[in-house]
This record gives sequence, C-alpha cells and structure tokens, in this order.
Amino acid sequence: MALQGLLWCVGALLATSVAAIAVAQRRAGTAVVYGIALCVSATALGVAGTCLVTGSSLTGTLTLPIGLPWLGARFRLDALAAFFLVVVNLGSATASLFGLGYGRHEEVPGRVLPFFPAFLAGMNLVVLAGDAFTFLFTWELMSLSSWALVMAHHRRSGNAAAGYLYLIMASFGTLALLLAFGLLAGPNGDYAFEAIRAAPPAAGVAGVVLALALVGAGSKAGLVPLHVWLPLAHPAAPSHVSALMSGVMTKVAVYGFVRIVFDLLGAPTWWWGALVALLGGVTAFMGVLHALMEHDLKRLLAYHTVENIGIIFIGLGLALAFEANEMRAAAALALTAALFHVFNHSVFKSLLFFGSGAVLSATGERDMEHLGGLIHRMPLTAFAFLVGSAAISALPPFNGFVSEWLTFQAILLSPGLPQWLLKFLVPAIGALLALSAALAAACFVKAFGVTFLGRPRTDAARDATETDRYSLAAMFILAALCLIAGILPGYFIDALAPVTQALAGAHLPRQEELDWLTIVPVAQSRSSYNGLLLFLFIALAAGLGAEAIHRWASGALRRSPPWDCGFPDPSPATQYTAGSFSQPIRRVFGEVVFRAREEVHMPPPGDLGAAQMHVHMRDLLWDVFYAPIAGLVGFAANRLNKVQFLTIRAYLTLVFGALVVLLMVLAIWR
Amino acid sequence: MTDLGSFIVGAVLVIPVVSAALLALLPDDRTTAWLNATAAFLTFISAAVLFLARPSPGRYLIVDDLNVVFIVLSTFVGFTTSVFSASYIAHELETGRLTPLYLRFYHAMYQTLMFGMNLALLSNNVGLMWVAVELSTLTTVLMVGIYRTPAALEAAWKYFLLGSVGIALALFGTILVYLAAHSVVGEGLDAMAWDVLVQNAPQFDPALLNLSFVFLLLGYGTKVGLVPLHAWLPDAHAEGPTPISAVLSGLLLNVALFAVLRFKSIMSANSGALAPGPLMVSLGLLSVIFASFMLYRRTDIKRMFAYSSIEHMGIITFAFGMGGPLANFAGLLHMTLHSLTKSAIFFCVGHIAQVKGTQHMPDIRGLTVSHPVLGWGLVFGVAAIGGLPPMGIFMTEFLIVTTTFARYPVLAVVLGLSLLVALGALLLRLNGLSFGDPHGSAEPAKASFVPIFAHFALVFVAGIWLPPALVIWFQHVANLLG
Amino acid sequence: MDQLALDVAHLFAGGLVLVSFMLLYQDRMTGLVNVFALHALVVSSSVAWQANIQQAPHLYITAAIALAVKAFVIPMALHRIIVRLGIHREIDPVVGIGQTMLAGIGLVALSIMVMLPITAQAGTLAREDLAFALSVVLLGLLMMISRRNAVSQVIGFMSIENGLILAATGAKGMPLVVEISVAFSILVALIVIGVFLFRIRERFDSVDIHTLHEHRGEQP
Amino acid sequence: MAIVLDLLVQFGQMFLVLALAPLLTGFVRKVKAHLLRRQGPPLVQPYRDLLRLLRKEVVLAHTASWVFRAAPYLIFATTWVAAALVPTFATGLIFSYAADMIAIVALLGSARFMLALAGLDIGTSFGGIGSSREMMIASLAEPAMLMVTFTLSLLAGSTQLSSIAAFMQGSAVGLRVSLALALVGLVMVAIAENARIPVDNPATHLELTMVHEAMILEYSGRHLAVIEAAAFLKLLLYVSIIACVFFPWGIAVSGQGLAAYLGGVGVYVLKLAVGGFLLAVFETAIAKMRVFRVPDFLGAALMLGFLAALLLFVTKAG
Repeated sequence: MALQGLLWCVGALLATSVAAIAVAQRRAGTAVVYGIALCVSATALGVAGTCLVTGSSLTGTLTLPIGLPWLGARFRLDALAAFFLVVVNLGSATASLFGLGYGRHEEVPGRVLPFFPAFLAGMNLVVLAGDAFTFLFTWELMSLSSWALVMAHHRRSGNAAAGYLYLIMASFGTLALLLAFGLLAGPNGDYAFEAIRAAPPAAGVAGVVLALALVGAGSKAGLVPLHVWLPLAHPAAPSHVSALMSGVMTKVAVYGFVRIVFDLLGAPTWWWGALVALLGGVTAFMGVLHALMEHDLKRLLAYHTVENIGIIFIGLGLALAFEANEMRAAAALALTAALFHVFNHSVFKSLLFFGSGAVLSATGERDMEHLGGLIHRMPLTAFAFLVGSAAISALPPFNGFVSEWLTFQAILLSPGLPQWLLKFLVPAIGALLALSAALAAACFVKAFGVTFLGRPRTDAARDATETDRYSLAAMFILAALCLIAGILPGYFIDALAPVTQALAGAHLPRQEELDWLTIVPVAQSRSSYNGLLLFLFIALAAGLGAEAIHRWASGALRRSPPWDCGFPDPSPATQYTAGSFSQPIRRVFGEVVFRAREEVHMPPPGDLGAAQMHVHMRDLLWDVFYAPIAGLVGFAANRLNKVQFLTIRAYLTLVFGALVVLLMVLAIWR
Repeated sequence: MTDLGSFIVGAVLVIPVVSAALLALLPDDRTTAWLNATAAFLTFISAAVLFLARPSPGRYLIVDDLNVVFIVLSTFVGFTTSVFSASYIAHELETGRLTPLYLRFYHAMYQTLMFGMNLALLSNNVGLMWVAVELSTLTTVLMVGIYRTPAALEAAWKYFLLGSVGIALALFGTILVYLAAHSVVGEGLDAMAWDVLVQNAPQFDPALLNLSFVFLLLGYGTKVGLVPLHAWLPDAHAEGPTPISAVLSGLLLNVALFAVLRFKSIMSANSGALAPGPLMVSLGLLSVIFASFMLYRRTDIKRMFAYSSIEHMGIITFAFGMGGPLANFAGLLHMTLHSLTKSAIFFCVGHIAQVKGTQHMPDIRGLTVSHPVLGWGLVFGVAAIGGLPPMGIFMTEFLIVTTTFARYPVLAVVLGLSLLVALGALLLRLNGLSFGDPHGSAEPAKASFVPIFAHFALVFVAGIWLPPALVIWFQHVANLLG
Repeated sequence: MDQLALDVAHLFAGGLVLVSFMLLYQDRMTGLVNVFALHALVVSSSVAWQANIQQAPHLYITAAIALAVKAFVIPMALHRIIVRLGIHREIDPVVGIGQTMLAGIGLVALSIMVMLPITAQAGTLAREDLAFALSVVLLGLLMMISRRNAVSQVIGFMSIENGLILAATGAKGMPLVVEISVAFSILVALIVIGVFLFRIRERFDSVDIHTLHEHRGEQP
Repeated sequence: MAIVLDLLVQFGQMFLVLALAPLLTGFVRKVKAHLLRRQGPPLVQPYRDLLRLLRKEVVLAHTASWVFRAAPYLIFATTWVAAALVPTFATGLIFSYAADMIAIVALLGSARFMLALAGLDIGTSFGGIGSSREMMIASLAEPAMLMVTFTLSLLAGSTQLSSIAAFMQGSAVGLRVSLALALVGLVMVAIAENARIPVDNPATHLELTMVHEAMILEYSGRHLAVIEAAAFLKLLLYVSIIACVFFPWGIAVSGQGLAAYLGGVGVYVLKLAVGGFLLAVFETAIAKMRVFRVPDFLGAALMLGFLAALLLFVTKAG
C-alpha cells in the first residue's frame, strides 16, 4: 500500500518534469514546479516516515511490466529503504521550499525546472528499486538529471568541465556496480534482489564484489580518491540542487553500498571492515584538510561532504568488522552511528548549502574573501548558518555531536576484535576521526567568521539584503531539526532499530523508556549521553549568569571604534582573511599533504612596492591517480590517430595482414 | 497467404526499381524528393505486411524470422531518411552544392541502393546476396563522391578500392561455401540456398567451411567496418551527403553484418568447424577499443560519429560472437537501436552542419543556446548512443557486459572500460558543441524534425518498455542464432 | 580421358600461379601489362577447358569475356594510359623484387598448408587446384600492396579476379558464374576508368594523404 | 526527599567549583610571584578583579554584532557545566551519568568555538591572529585529549568520569605504562588549553606572541569579567580532571553522608593547591616557545595519547 503511494509520488514528479518543459518559460512556472515538488515530496516523507516508525506495511513488493522484459521492474520497501526515503524526501521537500524563493533569481529556469523533479524522482526510485537492472537504471537516471542541473549554468567558466568530470566519474561508478551485479547475478542473469539474496556468492567472489561496490558507490559518495569530481560539480549547480547533491545524493550512494554489502552479500569477512573503515578515516581527514584550504564557500561545503562521508564509512566499516566477528550488539551500535550520521549530515549540509545559496543570491559572491559582515545585513540567515556550523562541527547540544559520539563509542568497543590488523588500525582511525572533528570546528570558525562576521570586504557584501521568507523557512526548519535531533536523539535511535535489526541482527536497547531521555548505547555504567540535560544545564547556567550580571553589574555601554593599536586604517583589507586564518594549519599539515610552498616577495627597504606572497599547493591525489590516466588516454589517442592518415596501399596492407594472420591461425589451429 | 506474401516480396523489390527508373527520368526537382519519400514509404508498408503474410522460401528469395526484422528496420529507416533528405536536399540546392541534374542522379541512386539492400536481405542465395551487396556498394560509392570535391572523390575512391577487395574476398568465400555444399546436396542452385545450406551444414567438410568463413568474415567485415578493415568508413561518412551517411551507418553496415550472421549460423551448425565466436569477439573487441580512442582527436563532426558507428558495430559483433540467448538478444536489440539512434544523430548533424556552414567542430559551439532543438537533440542522441538511461542502449549494454562478466571477466572489463573511454570522448565534444557561448550563425534551421523525433521517441520508449510481441520475436531469433 | 582432363585443368591452374610470379617479377610497365595479358589468356583458356569437360556451354561466355576484356581491351587501355599520363617506365616497388618473390613463395606455401586438411573431393577442382587459386588471389593482393604504382595495382586486382574466376569455374555446376564474372568485369572496368578519369598520377597516394589534409577537416 | 538532597549536592558542587576557580588562579599567581622573589597580589585579587570589571562600563566596538555580546555568556555557561560535571569531592552524583568525558571535551570545544568567533567578530587583525592560532592549537589539543580519554575509558571500560574515578580507586589498576603516557599527554594538553607557558603567556600583552589575550582584546567590563571567570573555571576543570582520574584518593561516594562529603571537599582543595603549586613551578622553570613550535609540542602530546591507546588496544584481550 505504502509502496504504491510512493510510486504514485514518483510518477507525479516525473509528470511534473515533463510538464515543466512547457511551463518553464512562464513566470509562474517556477512557483508551480517547486510547489508541486514540495507537496509531493512532503507526502512521500509522511508515508515513508510512518512506515519507518510504525513498521506497518513494510516489505511491500511490486513489479511493473517495464524495464527488462522477462524480469519487469521490481520495487521493494523495507526498513532500510524507508529510512533512506525519509532522508531523501526531507531533503527534497526543504530544497523545493527553498527553491520557491531562490528559484526566482534563476536566470535560465528552462535549464533547471525540467530536471529538478526528475532528479528527485530518480533518487526515490534508486531507494525503491528491487532488482539490479532497475537499480542501475534509476541510479544512472539520477546521475544524468543531476548532470543536466550541473550544466544549467554552462556558460560560467569551469562548469562545463565540472559536469564532464562528474558524468565520467558517475559512469565509471555505474560500470563498477554493473560488474558487481554481474558477479552477483551469475551467468544466467537472475537480477532480482530476492534471487541474489537467496544465493549469496562464495567468499572470494564476495570480496571482489565488495571492492567493486566500494568503487561504484564510493565514486558517487565521494570516497577518497574518487572524490575529485565532487567539489567541482556540487558547487556548479544552483544552490538548492547543490544541497540535494551534497546532502542527499551522496546518501543514496551510501544506501547503495549498504544495500549491496550488508543485505545482498551475505556474511562479511573481517578485512572488509578494515578496508572500509580505513578508507573512511583517510577520506574524513583529507576532506577536512581540503576544506580548510578552500575559500570558495560552496566548495568548502562540498569538501566537508567528503569528510562526513568518511565518518559514515568509518561507522559502516566498524559495523562490518563487528558483524564478521559475531559481535552483534557492537555492530548494531556502529551501524546506528553511521545511519544516524547519514540523517544528521543530510540535515545540516542542506541547511549550510541553503545559507550559502542565500548569500550567493544576496551578494552574487561565493568567494569568502569578498564577503564579511553579513551578520548585520542578513541576521536570520547568519543565525541559521551558525546553527548549521555548530552542528557540523560536532558541538553539543546539536545533532552532529551525537552521531560522532556514537561512532567514538563504537570505536571504544573494538578492542574486543580478535584480528591484530584491526587492533592496530582502529585506534589510528579513531585518531583520524578526532583530528578531523577538531579541524572541522576550525574550518567552520573560518567559514562563518570570515563570511558573516567582521567588516564587509566588498560593496556587494555591504549592500546585501536579507533573503526571502521561503528560503528562511526552509533554513529554520532544518536548524530546528538540528537542535531537536541533538537534544532528543533517543527517538531517532529507536526509529533506526528495525533497520539495524534487519541488517545486523540486533538493535540498541530501547531508548525512550530511559529516565531523563538519556541515550545509552550499551550499558548505563559504560557510557551515556544526555543532550536534553546538557541543553538544560547550559540554558540554566547562561540564564543564571546573565540574570546575575544584569541584576548586579553595571549596564552601562559605550560604542567606540575598535582598538587599532595606534595604526588607524579603516580599510577592511586589514582583517584576517580566510587564507590567513588557515595559514597556521597549512603550515602544520600542508607541506606533507599538499606540498604547499609559500613564496614571499618582500620589496627592499625604501621601495614602496607592495610585498607579495604566493602559496602554491598541489593535489597529490590528482597527480597520482588521475593525471596518469588522462595522459595514457591522450597518448594512445595520439598514437592511434596516425592510422587516420595512411595511404590506401597501407590500408590494403592492413587487410592483407588480417587475411594472412587468420589463414595462419587456421593452418596452426588444425 | 503465401501468394500474397510473394506478391508483397515482389513489391518490396519492384517498388524501388520502378521508382529509381522514374526518378532518373523525371526532370523536376520539387516533386522528386517527395516521390522518393512516397516510394520509400510504400516499400516500408509492404515490408511491414511481411510480418503477417510470409511466402514459402523460393529458390532465390526467402523470408524468415531473421531477415524480416532486418527488412522492416531497413525500410523504415530508409523511409525516414528519405523524408529528412527532402528538406536536406532542398537546402543543398539553394546553396548550389548540388545541381538538379545531380539531384536526379542522387534520387535514382537512393532507390537503387534501397533495392540492393532489400535484395541482399531477402535473397535465399549466397551468390545473389553477393551481387546485391556489390550493387549497394557501387551505388553508395557513387553517392559518396557526388559533391565532386577532391575530398569527396578521394573518399569515394578509397571506399571503392577497399570495398572491391572486400567483395573479392567475399566472393572467394562464397565459392568455397558452394564447394563445401555441392558435394553434399548436389550441384546447382540448392548448393547456394540458405535453407538447404543450414539444414545440411552438419555434413559439410569442416576445413572448407573454416576457410570460407575466414574469407567471408573479412569480405563482409570490410562492409561492416570492423577494424582493421574499416579505413573507408569514416571518410565515406564524412564526405558524402548526410542522408547517405545516415543510410550507411543505419542500414548498409547492418546488411553486411546480416550476411556474416547467416554464415555464422551455418558455421555453428557444423560441429567439426571451428567456433566462429572467438573470431568475431576478437574483431569486435578490437574495433571497440580502436574506435573509442580514435574518437578523441576528431575535429570533423560527421567523421566522429562514423567512428562511433565502428565502435557500435564492434559491440554488436562482440555480442553475437559471445552467443547465447541473452547476448544474441542484446545484439539484435542493440543493432536495431543503434540504427535508429545513429541515423537520428546524423539527421541532427546534417542540419547543424547546414546552419553553421561547417563540419569543423571547434567552429560549432553553444547549440543549446542558438538552436535549442538541434542542440538538445544532439545531447539526447549522444546520451543515447553513449548508453545512458532512460534510452534503450543502456539495456543492451547492461545485458552484454553482465552476461560476459559472468563468463569471461577480463573481456567484460576491457569492453566496459573502452565503452567508458568512448563515452568520455563523445561527452568532451558534446560539451563544446551543445554548451558554452554560441558561435557562428544563429539563424533558425529550416529543418524537418519529424524523423529525428520519431527515432528518438522509439529509442526512448524502447529503453523503458519493450512490446512483449517484439521481445518474444527477438528471443526466438536469438535462439535461432545459437 | 577424365584423368587426363583433370591433369590439363591442373596444368592450367599451375600455369596461372607461375604467371602470377612472372607478374611479381616484372620491373617494367610495358612488360607488366603484357604479362598480364598472358595471365588473362591462361585464365580464359582454363575456363574454356572447364566448359569443355563440364559440358557447360555458358562458361564459354565467361571465357570469351575474359579473353576479350582482359587479354586485349584493358591491356590496350593501360598502354594508352601509360603513354597518355606519361608514367615513367619504372614501377617503384615498396620492397625489392627479391623479397616480394620470397613472400609470394611463402604465401603459396601458406595456401597449400591451409588446403591440406580438406578431405572431400571438391568436384573437378582438386585440392591442389584450389590451393593454386588461393595463391593466385594472395599473390594479387601482394602485388597490390607491394607496388606504389596505380597501374600495377590495378593489374594486381585483376589478377585477383582471375584467381576467383579460376576457382568459380572450377567449382562444377556453380550457378551465376557468368553473371558474377560479368559483374566483376564491370568492377574492373570502373577501376580502370577511375584511374583514367581522376588523372591518378603514378600512385594512389597522390589523391590521398599529401593533397588532402586540408580537405579532411582533420589535422594529422 | 532523597532526590532533593541529591540535587542539592549536585548544585552544591556546581557552585563550589565556581567559588574555588578564581582562588586557584590567584594561588598560582601568588606562588609564581614568590618564586620570583616578589610579593605578588593577594590570593583574593581575582575576585576583586571580577567585581571591578563588573562595575565598569562596556566599551563596545561599532562593528560588534550580537555574536560578540552573546559569546561571553555561552562560553561561561558551557565551561561551567563542563566543570560542574567533573567529580570533585564525590563520585556518582545524580547527574554523573551525564558526565561523559567525550561530552566534556566537546563542551570545551563549543566554548572555544564561540570564543574564536567572538575574536573574528570585530574585524581587526588581532582577533584574527588569536582565533586562527587558537583553532590551530585546538586542532591538535582536542585529538590529544580524546586519545587520553580513549586510554582511560578503555582501562575503566567506560567514558564516564565518575566510573573512571571509581575504577581508579579500585585495586585493579596497578602501575601501567599507558597510564603514565596518558598523564603526561593530559598535562601537556591542559597547559596548552589554559594558555599557560610555554604555549601562551597569560600575563603578556605583546600582540605578536599572544593567543588567548588577542581574542579577547576587544572585551571590556562585564563581558570581560564573564570571560575571565570562564578561564578560571577552565583551569580548575583541568586540574580537577587530573586529580580525580589519576589521584582519586579521598573522593567520597554519593550517599555516604555529609561528613564524607566534607572530607572529600577538604582533600579536593588540597589537591588543587598541589596542582596549582606544581603548575607555578613549571611555568617559572621554562620559557615560552614560538607559536609555530607549539604544533610540535602538541603533536608530541597527541603521539603520547595515541601510543597509550594503542598499547591498550594491543594488550587488552577484549
């Protein structure tokens, strides 16, 4: 029943995208399309949410007579799918709401409106798909529609190249998944998930499938070193689409990985966990370092998506390791941590991208070095963005901290793992996680501080105005969710129980009965966290302090210019910039990771010329993984291209050679 | 029914001949284009009737499950191409690249080509088929050279020579087949008739069959455009009139491949002969790899899509070489969809080249801005030909790669990676062609979009939903091919 | 009688291979054309003989066509082309005549090797004769690719055709032989006309790469 | 009735730390002064400073936003809550299960986050310097702290401070290498986090070397008072963590009655005195290092914590 409803929603979205081609040019088109998208995805959100919470009418299956003729298109709804549908449609609904306002600034609605609903439909369908063909079909559909959205502003420099890289990497991932499913389905091609689940592959084959799934899903989710397209493509799209791509589409990729590895692949082997978790740790660390070096606001956010994907994969890897060692409860904890972080990241990453979109539409700037002081002009946006920054920096009492706390708890359970490699690996991963959490905080002090605080660095920033109410509504809904999920995590964890039960064969103790709404992953004595109590304490303490001070201290206040240290220069250029803010961290990590070099040209004394400083950084990952491939293809293309310009005699020689070779084959084959 | 069937078969062959004669004689150039289209339409209708009424196989002609698919497809594309050619040729006359005299010649040759291909598909006789293929080759040679520019002449000449050598090889193979057959089924026409050959294939001398297949594969493979026999194909596509490029890519290659398939079924019927699969697989894979790398350095838009045709012919040959019901099904479907998609792409490209006045890709930019229909049409076409959903080729490539991977993982990986390389090249060009700031003339194209949309609609629907009747049909044929 | 007939046919086939080697050996244009006339003569007489022993009168037509077209008309045309286009007498081979001959011998050996496994008696055409036909075809191809010279390439192609006709007529009772040979003669005639029309100087290459880059829309 | 009592004890601890914090700082200053052969300010000087500041007016820059004005209270609140959650004189208080060590680290993290933002809010280069250096230091100190946390919680099988303290009181501990490593690491982190020599000099006002002071350069009046109080609390918090984890003797267990509590308080004050004395000695003994040497210092701390955790991972059977 629920499944039919969801499919109807998808159908409505597809119909909308077709209709959008017609209405795109009208003025009302934007409102109509986003309005419909909002209503539909809100409905889908409601359906999926009720399915997840009540568990009613889960595991419905449905087969439509399309797609592969002898197989049909199969759709299936279970706890895992329901959870990810909640994530997808929450993001879609808020993005549509944001688009209601933001879309009015769109200069080429004809290139955005038709593809936006199709993109939403694609993401929903991937999660609903019940056989390999439908899964890949919708997966690629999702990529294609999002590619079209990335190409929407194709005339801006760099966007076309970003779209190109994106589509190539997406197709590469699809190829890997294709091969994975080819292995799972076997030679006579029974692609239905039921059939695959019924006959899980042998251990060796399963290892290959895992690697392929890691490549396929990882290239979409942005696992290092397959992440290169992400920071280019996500910012290139319109901001609400960037929010969807970063906050939601990467989660769909995570869904694909979980579906294949936890559901279809049978019992895991311990080294899977080691591999996945290690990749996750490296991804988190590299992602946040890249983000720190970035001063394009949207690209910074995209790199943080890479970081959070890494955190999610750490959780998944730990879950695999625990499951391989039959530590069901621990596996459930790790999986819960990962999935909860999936939800949290989708919330605050969408929020942050909305904020950047509001800034972009208010100032036309994405470069933080040209912003500043926006908190005075756009206070509400600033507030929402601050909440998002605190959440993504894993600060209590917001939701980001809870999921990272759960991940730490899972790490602390891992000494129980018997394998030595894991014993050595897991603490290192924990260190990486801690490091990237701290660096993320630094990075968002930079992002919020340089963008919203201080003095405006350009006229665009000085003349900015607060964004429209639709966008604000979208942002504040998400900000509220960040706080609620942070202080009442118990309910969310309980909602995840059926998922972990289905995948890991266990679930966390039921949380909502505990007094004071504490969350207790394993046992009271072991560890517990109480967001509500912390929140109340902080509120109480702050209230007490403020009250006492306003009661007894002097309320006198005098405005004055800031202390200039005897060097009065009103120019806002004297402020700390994003680059200078991250300089110390660049000095600490940069030499190793980026081969960062600083060149300082100091004019001789008496020369009034400006001193200059250049920072050179190289992306070693690109140099190691991608440059060789590109070079190889170019080389082969150049060499083979000579064949285009031979004489007819030479071509005849080719024919003759082929003939002689085949005849020799015949003569020898006998 | 059978008499109606034979009448229909007669119609499929006679209509082109008669109309060719008419078109050669009629002077006026306004009506001839539409006469051409009408004739093609009638041919298509009568071919479609063959689904219902089918004659019993004769000494010279036969209609069976395999070739009826081909004949309907080729007459359909022939019809749509003639519609496209009407608007295309009108523009050529205005710009004066063609004189009315050449136009008469062109239309007559067009119908002759149709006749040749239909005959090749319908013939129940290896010799007759050989003659028909040679006929269609000669007509296309003449049409490729129709612009009389040095480049066109050179392309035609190259095509002519390589084609002739191919024909010679094919003839030798045909003779060997006859030699293998006539000691079993006796002399005369029986020893060249398909149905007889396939029935008696098991008793033939394996060694002779092997030898003949080598020659036939190379001979007709030259027409298919398999690497390293492909050299004529890119230039012939690039220099001839665009309708001819569409017909070449959409139809003539299929006809040659059809011949190879016929002989493959004979080979696989004989247990003693060497399996034809490995040969076809290796040639196909070679073509795919080679063509995908050749795509990168192309600057002429039609030549680029010609190389993409080589690539897809390689995929189809690979699939048929793999064999097995799934792979054969995928091969048939891929061939059908490729014909539709590639001819539609050439329709787009033809109009684009006309409005922009060049085939040099660096001079064509930002089409989605200046000519939205053509630009997005090109995007759609490239997405379809690159195997992206929701277009049908995704399904066939999905089937081919997965089934291959289960059997020969290495081959599947190589195939998949080279498909990726090809996609990379096409997208790279597409970025320049369809996106970015427009460049060149922005005057609206006087184009007939109906054929383009018709083909794309078919491809799109095929990607989402295949009619069950068609599926059963293809599966049946796939099982026949073994 | 029958055995003798076969031996004569065998003799013709062997002779044809010999003449093909003579073609490869030629280093003068006029000599080449004359030897080709001889090639055609041998083929046509072989065809006539086959017509005789198979009691297949229609083969006489093929023989006549071969004799008329390829032994007289085309050689004359070629002589005229040589004179008209003022092609210098030397034919410039890609590799030396000697290596070419060696390669040809290798090809003959290859074709015999390929034919060995054939068991069935292929009509009046013995296994060896088929091998001879095949080697004539291969030698023709070798000629086409080992000469840079248009006329000699045409001649190579025509010798291929002769080999085919030898095989075709040898295949007893093969239908459509006449039609096929006619069609093939048309093909040859077209090629010759093409050489004549396009003023192809001493090599195909001249209508190929050197003059045509700018037309190709491609940069090498 | 019992719960009211428990609540009373809990809040008693909250206000106890608040009351003791300035005293500790004053004590450290006094000892340092004595070591330098100076008289030094009286012990209660910090209280006087706070009161004086509270009575002064606030001089607020034109460019200050609400972040600048809200930050002090939030910083104070988070630090205070964190400090109040640390078991000082008694373990197992009613809210002790909220006293998760990771949570405490994160609370201090939020305080630092707000402080750094406040530093950037005015838009002068001093604030920028301070914030950027502070975050650089934190980006190494926080992981080090977490590694120490790992070590302790792996030993005690819990991340709750009171359980850890209870475990350390027990006999099962013995003398462990990893504990020693963790102690050293924790001390280094504490020095860095509290802006003490050699990382930072709390007494300096030379812009180029200061970190913490640079961030709060624009603060004045009551805002400055609140921030100073938060800083006092932070120092107290670290000393009490070290005390209750590594020297857990004499801590009362909840429910033992008032006498035990009073005894606990006495021992606690004693521990604070010892800790303060050692800190003063340490600070006077060495010189401040360059800012860009700090990463090496903290990297060492991180390495120590990591080694400690690794040792436990490898030795612990599971």
